[in-house]
Amino acid sequence: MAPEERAFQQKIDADVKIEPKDWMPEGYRKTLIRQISQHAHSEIVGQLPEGNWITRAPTLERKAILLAKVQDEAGHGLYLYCAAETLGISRDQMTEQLLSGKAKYSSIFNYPTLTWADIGAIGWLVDGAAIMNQVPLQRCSYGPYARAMIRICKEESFHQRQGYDIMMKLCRGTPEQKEMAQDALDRWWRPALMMFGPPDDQSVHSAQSMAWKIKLNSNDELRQKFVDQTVPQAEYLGLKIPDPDLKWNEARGHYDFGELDWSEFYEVIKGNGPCNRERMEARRKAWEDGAWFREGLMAHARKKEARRMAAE
Amino acid sequence: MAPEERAFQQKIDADVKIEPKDWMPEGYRKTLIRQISQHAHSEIVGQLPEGNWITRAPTLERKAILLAKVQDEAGHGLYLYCAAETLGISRDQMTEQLLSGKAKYSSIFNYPTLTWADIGAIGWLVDGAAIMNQVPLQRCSYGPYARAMIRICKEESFHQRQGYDIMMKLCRGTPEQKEMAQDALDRWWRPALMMFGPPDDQSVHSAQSMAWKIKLNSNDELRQKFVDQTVPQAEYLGLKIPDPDLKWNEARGHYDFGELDWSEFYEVIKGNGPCNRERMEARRKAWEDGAWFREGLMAHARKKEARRMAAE
Amino acid sequence: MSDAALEEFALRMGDNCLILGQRVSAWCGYAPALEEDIAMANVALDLIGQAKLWLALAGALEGKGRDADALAFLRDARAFRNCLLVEQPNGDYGQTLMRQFLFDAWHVPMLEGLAASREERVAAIAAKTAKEAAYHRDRSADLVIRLGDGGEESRRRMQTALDLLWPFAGELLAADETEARLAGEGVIPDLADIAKKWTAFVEPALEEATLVPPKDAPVRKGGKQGLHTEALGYVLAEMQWLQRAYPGATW
Amino acid sequence: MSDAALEEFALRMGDNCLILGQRVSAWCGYAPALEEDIAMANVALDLIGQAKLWLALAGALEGKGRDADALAFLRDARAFRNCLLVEQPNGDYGQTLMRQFLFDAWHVPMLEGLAASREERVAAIAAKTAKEAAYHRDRSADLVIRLGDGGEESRRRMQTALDLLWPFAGELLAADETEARLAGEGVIPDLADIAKKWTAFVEPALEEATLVPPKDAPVRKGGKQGLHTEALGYVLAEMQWLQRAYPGATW
Repeated sequence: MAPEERAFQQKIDADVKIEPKDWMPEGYRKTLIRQISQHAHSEIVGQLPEGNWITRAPTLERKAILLAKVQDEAGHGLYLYCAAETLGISRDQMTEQLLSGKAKYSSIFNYPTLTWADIGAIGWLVDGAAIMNQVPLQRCSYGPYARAMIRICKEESFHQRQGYDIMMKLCRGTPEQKEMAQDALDRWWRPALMMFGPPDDQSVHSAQSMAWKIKLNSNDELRQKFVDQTVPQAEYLGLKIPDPDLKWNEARGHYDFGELDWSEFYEVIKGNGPCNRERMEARRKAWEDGAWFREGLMAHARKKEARRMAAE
Repeated sequence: MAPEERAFQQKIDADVKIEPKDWMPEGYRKTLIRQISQHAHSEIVGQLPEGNWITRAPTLERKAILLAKVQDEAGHGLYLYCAAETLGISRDQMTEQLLSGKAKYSSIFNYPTLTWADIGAIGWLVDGAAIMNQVPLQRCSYGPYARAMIRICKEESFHQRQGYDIMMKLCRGTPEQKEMAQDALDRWWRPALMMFGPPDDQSVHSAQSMAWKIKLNSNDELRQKFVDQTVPQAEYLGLKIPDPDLKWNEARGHYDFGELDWSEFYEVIKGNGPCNRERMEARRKAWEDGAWFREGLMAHARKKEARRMAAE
Repeated sequence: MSDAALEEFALRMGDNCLILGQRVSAWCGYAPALEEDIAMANVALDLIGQAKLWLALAGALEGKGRDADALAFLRDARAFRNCLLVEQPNGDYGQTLMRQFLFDAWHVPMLEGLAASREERVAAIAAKTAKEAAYHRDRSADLVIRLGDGGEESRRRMQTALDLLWPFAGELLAADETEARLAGEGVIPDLADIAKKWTAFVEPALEEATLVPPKDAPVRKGGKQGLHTEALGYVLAEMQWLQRAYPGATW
Repeated sequence: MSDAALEEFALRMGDNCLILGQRVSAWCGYAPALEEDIAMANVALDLIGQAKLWLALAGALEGKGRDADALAFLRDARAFRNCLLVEQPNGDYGQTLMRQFLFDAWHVPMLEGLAASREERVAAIAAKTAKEAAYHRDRSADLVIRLGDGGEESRRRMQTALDLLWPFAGELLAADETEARLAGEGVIPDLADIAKKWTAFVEPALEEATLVPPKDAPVRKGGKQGLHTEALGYVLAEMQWLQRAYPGATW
């Protein structure tokens, strides 16, 4: 290990944050760029499934809450792109990687929102799982990322409560509404558990990322934590978790739960999920349709600059 | 008058039909082209206000009836374009005149359909007025036009009954439905009366057209007939005609009715009606978006022809 | 024979016709030629007519007093059983034609097979509707061929349409448990057999159209089980609004 | 002061905000830049918030127990009182911005005038919302100027948007009987005065944007009296579907 690399690792071990101008190994930089931009892309694409219900929200209050939430997600995307930019990549480059399919985003957003209850389930389960993943990242070694996470986690926990509140209203509502809530849980439960990534024994990159403190817990550890937290919440709602193998294990002090079908996960990652094509098409269309707007603003800026120069 | 023109007029006076290959004065040809193509364009543009409710029709039966009606209108457009083509103008030329704004279509289609009752009102009043205009044209001097009219009138009277049936259902329905029916009558009554054209003393071209038997009744005469026919129908529905001056005139044996605001009529003709822009935009967009389709079919026909030639 | 399975099947047939009919009907007045306006209205009209027959049967089998209109206008998206293909947006006219072609190529052998159903009510509907379906199929195939083997732009558009819609065709061609059971009971034809007929019709037509199906495209499905794309909700909002806005009214 | 006139006016204010908010909210996730996604959500959010306040007032004045949600989700098109401008389709992003600009330029002086209303409830809503409206106005004007005086394509698009939307602005600026009466009673400002302020803001902005309003374009109006364009029905079908599909449910 070169001396600068040793010094770098010592800082990390001592919980000193790495800042943009500090020396860092190329692998650290690349891994972080991949991780942060993937996270940013997830916020951006994540606007779509929820945005799908903004125009159809059932009350003005719910419409406003959902609008604010989707707006927050765009905001998170913005912080995260900024954090990634400190590592030497531009937002346009990242956008291009997303649109070309080179960069990934969270697979969960490749599932459709079919009823209003899905908006509740996403807040409750998807934001819940996201927080579980993100809370430890507030202590991650890279300063800009850690700070972005602190801000994001605060808002996400708000979103989770709002999602749970939607579920609560449905579960205390008419039989049809309760059925809608159960149906949403049935569809989102497994994809939510998969948000923690493949089982530890199949997970790549993990050891190095842990040493670098840009990953702080194992996938299975976080998944277990999520299940333990969520099962009582479902019980409180009066909903049934769609897993026949789910039961409390007194000895472990945790819930046991059934095997997940990881082939589905890999199919979705490969691009064959229920909405991959629609999501990417929507983003590409937004980007292409907006080209004239971005170019128009740049043309104006150039004109203004030219006028300023001429006036000097 | 030249001998051929005299012979022409004698045929007309003797109720002998003029056929495409017969000699005819240029004015007769031009007037007919204008009148028939305007009628055809009206059928085409007329698809739009009613088409607006096909995807929102309240029952499968009503959806089917409305689809069939709009299909009939397209069919009428087709017969009429064919009739006009016998006078030496092509369908593409006529389409171009419509899209450039040079040719007119019936002003009535520049009013929006705002509720389902409008579909009833259009069938009852607009098709009713159209029939009133068209029935005499079955006897008009130009053969192809007269024959198209015979076919069209048969279908139109069917449409009128269906429209009246919609109104009947609404008037026998809930108070909200009845209110919807009255509202539609309130909005369509005056525009329907204007379908017969300006008052006789303001009407141009009439005398010559009457001599040529391509116009067989005066505007005011048909309008009066329409009012006399429609008032009892409205009474039967339990609806109130929105005209404080409307009353039975025992001496005349007709209904008296109030003055119409012809400035509105001329505004709509000028292009300033509630939907003129949308109607023309819709037609232009359909035409432009469909260019590749029409060109593709022609390209195929050329290829096929070339292959046939090569094989010979 | 299980009434529940048959009810489910009748819903699928009816919803396919209803949703495709609804999509197609949106072309009225907007098609690229007057003849196409007429043809599209005709397709929509026949499909809506068929939807009425199938949904009436489904309602009768359910036995809860729901008629075809109640099923069409008062169910939420998760209760719809149409395949994903028919709910896909109209796109350009090429996509509309390609969707129709892929559907019709299934619809015709399906109805022909159903005409021999042991279940009389099914056989009656199928016998009544097979001919009009064949007419539409011949028309959509003819247009796909002419536009594929047409000009450069029309070929490009038709190929794009095929790439887009091909993944949805598979759902029509593979039996789930319900369909396997009904096939076993002689109520519906074997879907494997329908798939063969579909391929035997589609392949040469595409070849003549100089169009190439995408390779290894994964099948997109779920509609038959009520797992739709996000497109369906919007179709229903528009279609059902009036019925729902005036509950209990007759029209 | 007539409660009916005030109720009517509150409906107009509320429906303008509601329908424009609904239109704008459809951009979420589809805007041409991330900053615009955020800004559009922000505009929509403020408008929906304002709609709640005005519609709640309208419902209270009506006195039949309808709250803001009942008014938003359970009225048919003919009962909506928004001006035609706000129901116009989003079009491209330039049309969305132009619609916003023409509306904001009216909304701000209107709210500023209403803040001085003799009717306390009106003054309170206006005072609470005028600042956010001014913020949105400055933003939409800034973008209209930059895109108008931008590149060739952006200028062309903004001019097209202006040509398209200009005829709808007049409806906002001319008082009908209801508004004339309320102005006479000191409840709302004189619309002739608002029109002057509108012009004083819009004209120099368009000039800076190098854009030219169409000449002699006839004013398109009717929305304030419930005579809408065909666009509104579709907006409502989508917006209201869920409420209507599950009558009486709480969410």
